[in-house]
Amino acid sequence: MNDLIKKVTQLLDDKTINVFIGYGQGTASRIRTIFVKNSSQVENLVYTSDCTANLAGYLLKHEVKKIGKLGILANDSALRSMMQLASEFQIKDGEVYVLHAAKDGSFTEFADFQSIEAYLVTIDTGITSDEQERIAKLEAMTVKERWIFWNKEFEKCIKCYACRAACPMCYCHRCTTDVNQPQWIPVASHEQGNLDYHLMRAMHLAGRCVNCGECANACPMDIPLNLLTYQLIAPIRTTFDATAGMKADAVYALSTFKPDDKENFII
Amino acid sequence: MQEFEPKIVAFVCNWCTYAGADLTGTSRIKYSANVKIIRFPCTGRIDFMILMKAFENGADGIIVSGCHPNDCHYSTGNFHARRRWIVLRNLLNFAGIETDRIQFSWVSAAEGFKWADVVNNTVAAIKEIGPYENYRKIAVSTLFNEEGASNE
Amino acid sequence: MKIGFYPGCSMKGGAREYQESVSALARVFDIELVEIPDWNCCGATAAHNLNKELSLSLPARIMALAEREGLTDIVVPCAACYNRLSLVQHELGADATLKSKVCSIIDLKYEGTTQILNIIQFIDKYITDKLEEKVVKPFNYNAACYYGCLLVRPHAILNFDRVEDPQSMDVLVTKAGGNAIDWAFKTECCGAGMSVSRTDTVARLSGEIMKDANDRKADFIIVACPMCHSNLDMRRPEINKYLGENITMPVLYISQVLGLAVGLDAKTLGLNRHMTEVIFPEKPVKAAADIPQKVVTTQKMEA
Amino acid sequence: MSRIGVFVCHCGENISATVDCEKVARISGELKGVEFSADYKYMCSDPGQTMLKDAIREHKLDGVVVAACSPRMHEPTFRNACAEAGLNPYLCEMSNIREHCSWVHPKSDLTTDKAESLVRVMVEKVKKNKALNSIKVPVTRTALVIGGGVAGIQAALDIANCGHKVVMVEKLPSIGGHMSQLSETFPTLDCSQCILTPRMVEVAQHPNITLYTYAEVESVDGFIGNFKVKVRKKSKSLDEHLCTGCGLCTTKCPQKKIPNEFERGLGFRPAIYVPFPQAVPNKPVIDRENCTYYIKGKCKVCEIVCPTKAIRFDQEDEIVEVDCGAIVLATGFDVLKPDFFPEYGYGKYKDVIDGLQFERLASASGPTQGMIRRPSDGEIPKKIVFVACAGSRDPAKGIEYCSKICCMYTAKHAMLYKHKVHDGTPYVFYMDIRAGGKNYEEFVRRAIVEDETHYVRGRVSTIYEKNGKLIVKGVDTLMGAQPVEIEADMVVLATAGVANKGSEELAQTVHVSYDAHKFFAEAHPKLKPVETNTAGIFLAGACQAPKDIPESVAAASGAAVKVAALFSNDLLTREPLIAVVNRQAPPVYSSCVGCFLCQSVCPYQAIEREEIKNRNGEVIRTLAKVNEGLCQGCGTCVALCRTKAIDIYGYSNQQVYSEIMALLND
Repeated sequence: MNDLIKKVTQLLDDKTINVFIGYGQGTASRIRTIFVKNSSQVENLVYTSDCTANLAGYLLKHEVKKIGKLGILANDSALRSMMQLASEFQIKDGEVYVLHAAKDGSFTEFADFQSIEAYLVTIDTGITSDEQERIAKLEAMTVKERWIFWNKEFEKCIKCYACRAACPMCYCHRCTTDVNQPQWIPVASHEQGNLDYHLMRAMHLAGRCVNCGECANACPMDIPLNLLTYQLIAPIRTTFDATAGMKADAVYALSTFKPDDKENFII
Repeated sequence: MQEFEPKIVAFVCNWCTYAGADLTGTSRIKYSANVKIIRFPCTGRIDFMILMKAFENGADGIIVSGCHPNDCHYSTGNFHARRRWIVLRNLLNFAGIETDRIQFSWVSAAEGFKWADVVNNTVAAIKEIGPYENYRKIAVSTLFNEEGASNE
Repeated sequence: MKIGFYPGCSMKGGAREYQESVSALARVFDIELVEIPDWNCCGATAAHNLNKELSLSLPARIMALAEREGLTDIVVPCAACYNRLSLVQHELGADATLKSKVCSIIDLKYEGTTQILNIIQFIDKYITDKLEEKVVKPFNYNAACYYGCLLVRPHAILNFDRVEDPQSMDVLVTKAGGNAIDWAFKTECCGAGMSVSRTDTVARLSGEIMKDANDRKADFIIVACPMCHSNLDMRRPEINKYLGENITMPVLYISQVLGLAVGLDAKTLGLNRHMTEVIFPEKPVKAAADIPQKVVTTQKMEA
Repeated sequence: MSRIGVFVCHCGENISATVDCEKVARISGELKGVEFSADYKYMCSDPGQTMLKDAIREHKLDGVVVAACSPRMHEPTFRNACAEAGLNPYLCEMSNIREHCSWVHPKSDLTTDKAESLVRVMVEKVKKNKALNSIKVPVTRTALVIGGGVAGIQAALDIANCGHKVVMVEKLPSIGGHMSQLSETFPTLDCSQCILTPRMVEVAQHPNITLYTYAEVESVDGFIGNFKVKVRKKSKSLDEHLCTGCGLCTTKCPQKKIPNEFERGLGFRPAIYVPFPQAVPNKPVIDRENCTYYIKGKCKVCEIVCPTKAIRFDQEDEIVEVDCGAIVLATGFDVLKPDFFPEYGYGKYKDVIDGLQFERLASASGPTQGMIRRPSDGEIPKKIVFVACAGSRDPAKGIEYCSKICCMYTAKHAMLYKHKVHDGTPYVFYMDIRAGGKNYEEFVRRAIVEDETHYVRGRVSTIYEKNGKLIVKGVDTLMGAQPVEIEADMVVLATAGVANKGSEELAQTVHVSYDAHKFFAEAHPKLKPVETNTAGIFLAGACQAPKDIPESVAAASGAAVKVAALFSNDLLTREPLIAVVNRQAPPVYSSCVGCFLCQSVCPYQAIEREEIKNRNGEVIRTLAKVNEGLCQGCGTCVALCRTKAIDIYGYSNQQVYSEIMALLND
């Protein structure tokens, strides 16, 4: 922890960065994201086992970007998000100072994307066994049962778009939900619009989602949104041999193809 | 009681399947009138949202068809489309949408007979499955009146 | 270092010297060969003509037993056994349904994770690096390396060496101080399984092989398969009768050649067990000019 | 409020037999936004079109739907008619009520209902149609021809003779390609050099052709009509203007034992050399890798003997920029490398050679002055074996395709051999004889009958040397799969034709696609054989697939016509049905977020990066932009774009959405 404070103080003092995105103490026992702009604020930084949020999403927020050079405390998910963002030309190598927070509480500096890529191949990028179980349970249902399950979930949706705001990959300036000519997605939060919205989001994240779980964490109605995109990770990996957020110059799985891609439903 | 006449919309590419359907016509092969075609330049142009809009607006079935692999007029549009369909079918199925109502096919400009078969088989299959009440219901917000609890 | 060892039937019978030499060689390089407990016949040349499931289950059981012992590599010196084990591993790897069926037949868990090594692969993986420093008595002879059919084919599955003109044994012989000659019958058929039933066919096929090696002034034929060995060695009287000659050239296993080079004695290597007596010609018996030189570099055609 | 006109065609009885056309017209007339509707016997006839034009003028129509046959048939007809009446042609759509309705359904209310809804769909679509103008792209009337073999030469001359400028780039020191290496050509047996060299000279002397030899294409930017190409002229270590081509330097060069590439290693050349006597240009280059001066720092014999002081040891590569409107790829092919055939001892035995080497042996200007002598000892081979399909049609070697030219040249080789070695015996091992072509089969017959070539149908398993002979072991499948052994003096392998070395890199530089075997891919295998998927880039010759000389020349002329057609106007006109990335006023600029996932889906490399800068010149946004010259309008990018920032004219999101609504909500 002292290392972190010392390092960030130094970075801010020698103007390597103008702001450092890290974790701080929120109200009650909650952890929140803080933006440390000078050394006097450095003491607000905390790092505990509760600090699991993927902070990479903030890198593209206009309000953060305009402060100047960014530094970030990145966990594994954040690193993957950054690689995916880099492959989509949203961040450049060397643009962001990256301090990696390992699961054991140690901090490592990553000088460039190459070293992040080298690290990422060593970690487990899969979803948790709990999530696997929930997906398997859903998959075991009949289509009609799943339909009922999801409708019940989507019925709760209040279209607050917290999921969209929390997702590091939802960085579009104008989301399809905001397009009204034509109005692809009904604005009101009733079942049809909710289904459209969530399936649209899942489809847009297919092959890009790094399974950080921020969408589900952010949902005030506790909709297990992450399962929609998580379920697609396995087929994309097995069918297309692609995993999101592993390489800064990766080609998006749905932007490419193999002439012999396998399917069994086209006649 | 009147027989159920499904509404089926076909999204096809201009160069292969549309031309193939033209050949079905010039060959005077008969098929069911339930299917109506919307023309696209390429299967690569067919946005997945279009399929969802079709179900919402009362389609009971959908046919998506284009050039066989390696025959795309634009050389690779159908390959990209195929990848998207693989993912989309996975997602829709997982979300509880009945993917057996969507028939994907490759029909070339020479396959007039195949087009008639695809249409007739799809119509027969959808007649078997019945109208897509479930999807239509959410469009009018009358869900869960009779289905009971979910399996959560 | 513990490595699984599958002897197969030959090595317990007609090719005892092959096992003796492999074991002796392994000892020199501090490698412990662990014979797979309760191993069974690989099915070899007969089973796959009779019963598909049997032909899959026999090798699968061997590999399953190795897996159970925690062995990651198995060395299979017999080329026929090596071929069967590799092919079955490939076939079951490609078909999950078949795999589970075979698992239920053998009543053992089979994953297909062990690496199957033929004798040359084994030497390459564990010995080659240290070979040259251990050579005390260079094998200073002209050697015709004979690969036979099962070691390199089918290439698409075994993916070992060049299928039409293999080189791996030649390289080993060279490292042992020998002169691997260029000859034409490296992968021709020796008659293999007809060793007992059609000795006339064996005499003809093996005869052509012997003749070419002899014409090209080889001192030894080097093999890596007990069947090749028995045909070339044991059927020598028939071969000589067919050729109308008296070729006395001995046939050695590659493990024996390396064993000799690292200073093991003839008895340890089982040289006394050969039918055709192993006599070492006095060197040099031939002028260098007589020996067909191996052209290592390919002809330069174009810049 | 729209003012749409609906015109329902009876097509004689083709439509009206099963569809109530009058009713369709009547019902359509009641649709919102439809100002006028009518039905007519033959809409495509003159009176039909006149009716359409009159109605447009009279009712001030701002959209037209013609319900008739397939748009693939008459869309251009009716769009032209609209244009003639002053309506933008892209405001006209067709409902296909013939092929997709009247012809495939029986006469019934349902069929008429379907026709009505097909019209309704198009009415709703037309409401969202936009007036579009054809795209005009300026054209630079210079063609770049890459490769100076017979295909490149033909294309260059054809284009130049149309009055257009041509820049030809050849990688080697001389043009001529593989054809200049050939001895005689099938099926006429005329001398290759005799027919080719005049054309090579013509290229060099043509006022419209600029020739860069010993040069390679470094980069290609731009698009059809407007390519910007960088060409690297490798240093020849020579002032070409001063050099008279006297050749003194080449005779005095102390390095004499460099394997001659032109002779395929069967002869030698010095370090300063002209590749062959008839080379164009006939001026030497210094091969720096083998030149004593460049290796050891001293020698300079050539500089000393040169009467015009033309040698330039310090000359550097030069980059030339070429502006051109079209590119013709004519980079030719190569043959398989020796290490492919360990079983044939190719590369191991000196007397196992490939077809091109045999060409040099048979050539009057070759290393043996046209005598067939074997490389090992110069003896005349009395028994020679030709192996066809050496590598070709062999999935195990990774070459599934037929190399096409080998059957013919193998027959030619056998003939040439027999003509030169009367008491010799030629054998040919073959799989099938593929002699499709004018006078080709007759030619092969002559080789078999008149020149007594022994054709053995079967493959060769192995070749080895024994007692100074090459033992060729094969099988004769027509004689009951009998093993055959031939003791030959020489073996010629008809090695597979493969893509030229570096073709993959060149394809990536030029931005064209290539197939699994690295041959360049045509836009359509039948109907666009000389076009590539990249507009303005064409293919000539064997860079596309193995081809013989007549085919290469025909393809080259075809490519030349395409170039000439492109150059026939100052402006290139294209259909405007292309994708477009939206642009909005600052500070929004566009809903494009610049993720560029669209870039790799585009089959035409039509998506570019546009940088939006602020007043200080700093880049504030990078947006996708569609190159109008390259986009072909497939719309694959449109479906991928998450923000709907890309749309496509003619099949826009609004149009498609309206169509679905209209189709399903009746």
